[in-house]
Amino acid sequence: MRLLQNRYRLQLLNALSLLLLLGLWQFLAFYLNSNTLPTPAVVAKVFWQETVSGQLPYHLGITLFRLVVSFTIAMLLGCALGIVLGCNKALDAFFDNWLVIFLNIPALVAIILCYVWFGLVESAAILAVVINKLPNVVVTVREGTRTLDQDLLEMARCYHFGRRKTFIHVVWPQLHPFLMAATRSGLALIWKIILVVELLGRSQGMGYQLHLFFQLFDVAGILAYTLAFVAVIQLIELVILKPLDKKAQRWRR
Amino acid sequence: MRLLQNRYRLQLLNALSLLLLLGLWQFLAFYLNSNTLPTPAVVAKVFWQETVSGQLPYHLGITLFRLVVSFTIAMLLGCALGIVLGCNKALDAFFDNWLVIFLNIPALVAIILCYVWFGLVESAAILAVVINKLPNVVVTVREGTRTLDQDLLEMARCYHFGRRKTFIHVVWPQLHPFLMAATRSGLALIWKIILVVELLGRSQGMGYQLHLFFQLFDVAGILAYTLAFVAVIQLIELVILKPLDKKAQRWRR
Amino acid sequence: MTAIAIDIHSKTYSAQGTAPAHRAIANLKLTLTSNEFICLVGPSGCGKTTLLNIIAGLDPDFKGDIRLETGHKKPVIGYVFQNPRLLPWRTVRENITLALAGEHAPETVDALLDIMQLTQAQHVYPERLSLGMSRRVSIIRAFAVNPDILLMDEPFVSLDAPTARQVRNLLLELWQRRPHTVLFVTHDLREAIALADRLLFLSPSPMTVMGEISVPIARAERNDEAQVEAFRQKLLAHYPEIKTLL
Amino acid sequence: MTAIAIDIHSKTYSAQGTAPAHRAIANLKLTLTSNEFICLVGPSGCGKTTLLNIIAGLDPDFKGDIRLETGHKKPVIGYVFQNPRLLPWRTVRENITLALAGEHAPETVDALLDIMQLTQAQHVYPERLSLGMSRRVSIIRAFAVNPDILLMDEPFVSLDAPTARQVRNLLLELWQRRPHTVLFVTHDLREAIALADRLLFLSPSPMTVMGEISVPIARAERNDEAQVEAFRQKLLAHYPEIKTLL
Amino acid sequence: TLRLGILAFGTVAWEIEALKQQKLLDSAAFDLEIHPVANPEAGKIALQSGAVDIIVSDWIWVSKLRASGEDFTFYPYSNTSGALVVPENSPIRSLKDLPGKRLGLAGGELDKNWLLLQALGQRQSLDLNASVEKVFGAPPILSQQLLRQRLDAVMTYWHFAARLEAQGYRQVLDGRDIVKGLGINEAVPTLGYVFRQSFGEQHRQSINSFLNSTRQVRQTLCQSDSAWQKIIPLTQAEDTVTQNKLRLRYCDGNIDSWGEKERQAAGRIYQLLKNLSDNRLTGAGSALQPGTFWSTD
Ligand SMILES: Nc1ncnc2c1ncn2[C@@H]1O[C@H](COP(=O)(O)OP(=O)(O)OP(=O)(O)O)[C@@H](O)[C@H]1O
Ligand SMILES: Nc1ncnc2c1ncn2[C@@H]1O[C@H](COP(=O)(O)OP(=O)(O)OP(=O)(O)O)[C@@H](O)[C@H]1O
Ligand SMILES: [Mg+2]
Ligand SMILES: [Mg+2]
Repeated sequence: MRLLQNRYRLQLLNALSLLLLLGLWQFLAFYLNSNTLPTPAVVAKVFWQETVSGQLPYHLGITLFRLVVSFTIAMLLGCALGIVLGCNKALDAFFDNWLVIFLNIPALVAIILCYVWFGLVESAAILAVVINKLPNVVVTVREGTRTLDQDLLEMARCYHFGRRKTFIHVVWPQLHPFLMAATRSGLALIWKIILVVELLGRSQGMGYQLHLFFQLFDVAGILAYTLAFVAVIQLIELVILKPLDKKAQRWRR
Repeated sequence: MRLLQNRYRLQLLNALSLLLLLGLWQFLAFYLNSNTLPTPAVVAKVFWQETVSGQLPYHLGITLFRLVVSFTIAMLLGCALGIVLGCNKALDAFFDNWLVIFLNIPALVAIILCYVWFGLVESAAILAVVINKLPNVVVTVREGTRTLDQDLLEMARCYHFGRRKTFIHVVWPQLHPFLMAATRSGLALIWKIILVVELLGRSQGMGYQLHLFFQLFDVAGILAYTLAFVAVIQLIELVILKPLDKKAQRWRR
Repeated sequence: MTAIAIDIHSKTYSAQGTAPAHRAIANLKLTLTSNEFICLVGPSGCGKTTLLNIIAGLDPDFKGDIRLETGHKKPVIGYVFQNPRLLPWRTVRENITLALAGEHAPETVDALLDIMQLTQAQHVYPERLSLGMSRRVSIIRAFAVNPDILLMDEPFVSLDAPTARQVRNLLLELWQRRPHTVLFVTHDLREAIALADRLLFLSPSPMTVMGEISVPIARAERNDEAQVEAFRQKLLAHYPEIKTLL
Repeated sequence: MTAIAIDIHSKTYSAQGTAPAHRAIANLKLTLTSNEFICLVGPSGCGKTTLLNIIAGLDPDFKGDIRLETGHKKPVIGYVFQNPRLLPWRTVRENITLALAGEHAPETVDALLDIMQLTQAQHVYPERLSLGMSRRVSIIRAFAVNPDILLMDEPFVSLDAPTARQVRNLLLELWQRRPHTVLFVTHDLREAIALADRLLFLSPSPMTVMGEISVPIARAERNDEAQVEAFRQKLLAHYPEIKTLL
Repeated sequence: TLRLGILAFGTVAWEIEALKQQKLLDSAAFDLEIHPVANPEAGKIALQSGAVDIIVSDWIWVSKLRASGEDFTFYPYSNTSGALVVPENSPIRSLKDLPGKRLGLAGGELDKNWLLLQALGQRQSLDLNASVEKVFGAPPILSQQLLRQRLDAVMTYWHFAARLEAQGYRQVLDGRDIVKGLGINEAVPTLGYVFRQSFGEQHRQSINSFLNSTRQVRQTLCQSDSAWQKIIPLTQAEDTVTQNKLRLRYCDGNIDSWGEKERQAAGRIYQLLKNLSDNRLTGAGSALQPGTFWSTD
């Protein structure tokens, strides 16, 4: 009973917060009364028009495709590298410099070089995103790997768990919070990067479209597209990340 | 003795990796022989010229100043918010939406709106960076807070540690790896963002300068500035982060 | 000067996922007079740790009432947890002094470290200690705060016989020098008899008091193994209701 | 069918920060014949856990040599760690079955869970267990792998007397049914006498063997408290060199 | 085929659309493949990566690249240039009124108009670089800031300037005025088609034919209202005032003559910019590189 009520309360709070944000926005827009901050209603209208015209779904779809591909590659590679570096001091010493350098190469530089070398093709765009995102994942996962519980690893060794079992049952659950952090901030980072990537070398996608709006200073358009993206991420959050979180945390008292 | 040798070995590896990277670069540049990838020597020359002319130190200094200010604000605020959200389910439910939204507002949008509302001034630039970075820190620290050891917190409560002591001696050390991850990827993120911020509305700084180079497609200039920045970050890494890491990890067996 | 009145109607751990709800304590009524030394004996998993947590105020989620009647406002509690619960990133000494409020005499800590043979290890991080050493640190921490209520959850396991003896004597000495209420969980009946004013025998979950026996041996004679053994044999023979626990 | 030849010249934990280097074991020579049951008794912090870790192959950083002479290639080791070391994100049953290589009979696990009174808790996550319950899980895990070498680091603390008795009997039964070498660390001399073929008394750090005594009581008579007590008294009286340990 | 990288709503796009509307593409001596790009830099990347053959850019950049060994070449497309825009009632009437004012500048400190403006200032013994409060920024933000009266004037690209004009803002002077002020009377192109010389030589026929068609279609767009009506959606302007202003400025930029005189004028401007920017804009080349300009014959 109480638990149920509790859950309802949390959901209520969740809905409330959205409402409050909308209210704030409406108030601000009303108060400023400038085309630099259109009201929610105006944005919703633009959103609707763009959706009906098929423009928004088209560009959103393309950007999401790029996001999914590059996110997957970056996470898989990043986890592998992060774990290896976290476990092996020699490799870590060797690649630490590279990591810092790649971490701090401006998005712009990586993108330009990728495009110029590999041509304005889809794979170059995705590679550019991966290069930007990968070092972040590596750094986070490496940090996580360094905190692994030695007692449990010893136990696994003693009982001959082997690599696969050790990874799945001992290492992975401990890395979970770090992976969650990397995922959440990673989606956001990729989204920031992908916009620049599309801006500089693709003829479709949200970044391309947002730039057009920016040239015309069409804030309503920008916000409508932003909202669409945020909604998708919110959906991912609700359908994938939250349940994952819940499942991974259910052992906690 | 063995430990010492070990340390030398690691440092050697470290130096080796830099050399290898340089070699790779030289080889690639030589092989491609295109003005899109100048050789290290050319970049070094540009670096030297820009340093002597005072341009590079000037712009680098300004960007670093912005970086430090916005990083400090974002980390402090982010930690506070992250810890609060990680501890308090109701607040978390309330602000979760906001977090997802702010996390996924494109850098561009935040920057434009900041500039438009607050004018092309320094504080607007810094605010824009903070808005972009803050949600990342919050998400990471929140993840860390959720994994806090309940046994130790109970111990602290039982012995009346009080808020301050609990925070310093029980919570902080457990958050350390998450903070390190947030710091490392945070510096990189801010660097990515600040470039856009400076590009869109500042009259000095690395972003402004890189944009000039970019318009002229002067890759050597871009790389020279990038290297300068990477060197600074590497210095921060060596002088601040590594020692911090070491100090925070020295209790591990 | 602390009397404790415990009246727990029920303590239930709520269901979670596949795990069913678990009623750990049911109708547990208990009064501890000031400065009493109580030993709790009960089967593994019956709810002893749960009870100590409730008394320490760490677990407010139960039905019932705990009253701590102290002279001054807030009783100081020393709790030797079942696991040492040391901060791994603080040295042994820091772990102890952190528990002490503000001002404290370093000599007391020094003396305790000395008795527990940890003077050498005082600036070492807990990861470098053996389990028995960690336990000793956790005992020092509880003693050092000068508690009004001392909760000890199987404190002397992992200690070798001579050390355990020594710590037992130290505990009694401290208790006699500055009286306070002690709740002591143990599975070792001999230890319980050697220490307690009163033995409480607890039933398996949901836990409740099955039997209550005062130890009639004078404090001075507690060190005599023979007397303790004799009383133990008597217990084993004459109390059918607690037979299953012994 | 596993004999163990231990010859540790020295085991030193290296210095780190303020903590000095610590020589934990020095010149420890020891031969265990096949299927021997050995109890290790020594002061807290002397190096017992260190020794077990070395034998289990978890700590290769020592000077000396450990030879495990087994019929087949790699001896299976069951290790009851001093702390339960359960995976908190796996249920009780998963924690046990994970240690079993590939195919295993669920009935064995069922039977062990039943004896340890954990059938009810088998699908629960370890955070919901009491410490004694966790320890029992860790014991089941070690028994379930059918070890050639069984290392037990104070396995029965936190168990109530009846349960401990039961588990002790189970251990002996398993040992007699399928002989294997057992190294058993305990601080309880009575327990040691009731279980061991041979008692090893260990010195404080750096650890070395101080005394070695075979227990002359027939296996059938080990359950007789009086006999055990008698032998214990004899030990206390007649072995001055190990006096300090008892 | 010619692969053309153009801004989605740029003036080249207007012309291509007009070509389509007038069904001139089917009969043309060239095949066109359009690649929309989001901004000029994206165009440069596309050209260098080989994704497109032709983009629109400026000749200084071409000369700079030629100096570094590339073989890009340039054919003029438009004379339109940026302009200095102020609010209607602003006290700023000429260069002399600028010192002490907050001036928004698109394109950064190496922007050609800004460099030339400084040269013009020097002739009137004004050190604009020191006396003006410069605010560099992205053009859309600058326009916005001017609208919100956070800037006193902006020096911006022509289409942003035209949109501001349509909202009642006043153009003080434009790029051509500045060049004239510096004593160069010839109209020098600002933008043009850029492609590899080797590519041009291989496809001389189709390129020349393409250049021809677009020149003609521009005439139609400027002369025929019906042709103009058809491409209005591409102007991205809602109101006729803005549309007309854009058309006016667009047609103003028409290239009337492109001969030796103009090329020499370009050479002079190049030297000017080279000195003004301290070589930064022009790169290593000591003079305008030969072959920078594509000759149709
Ligand atoms: N956090 C929890 N959530 C759910 N059930 C719990 C939790 N903690 C303990 N329990 C259950 O409550 C009962 C009592 O646990 P408790 O730890 O108090 O036992 P105990 O008497 O201290 O046992 P031991 O002697 O083994 O330490 C056990 O059956 C256990 O499974
Ligand atoms: N990781 C480590 N680093 C440094 N020193 C250690 C480490 N582990 C143990 N020691 C030291 O080695 C000695 C032996 O430790 P060990 O854990 O083997 O003792 P033990 O005999 O198992 O004691 P107990 O009965 O208390 O568990 C102790 O003095 C301890 O301080
Ligand atoms: Mg307990
Ligand atoms: Mg030990």
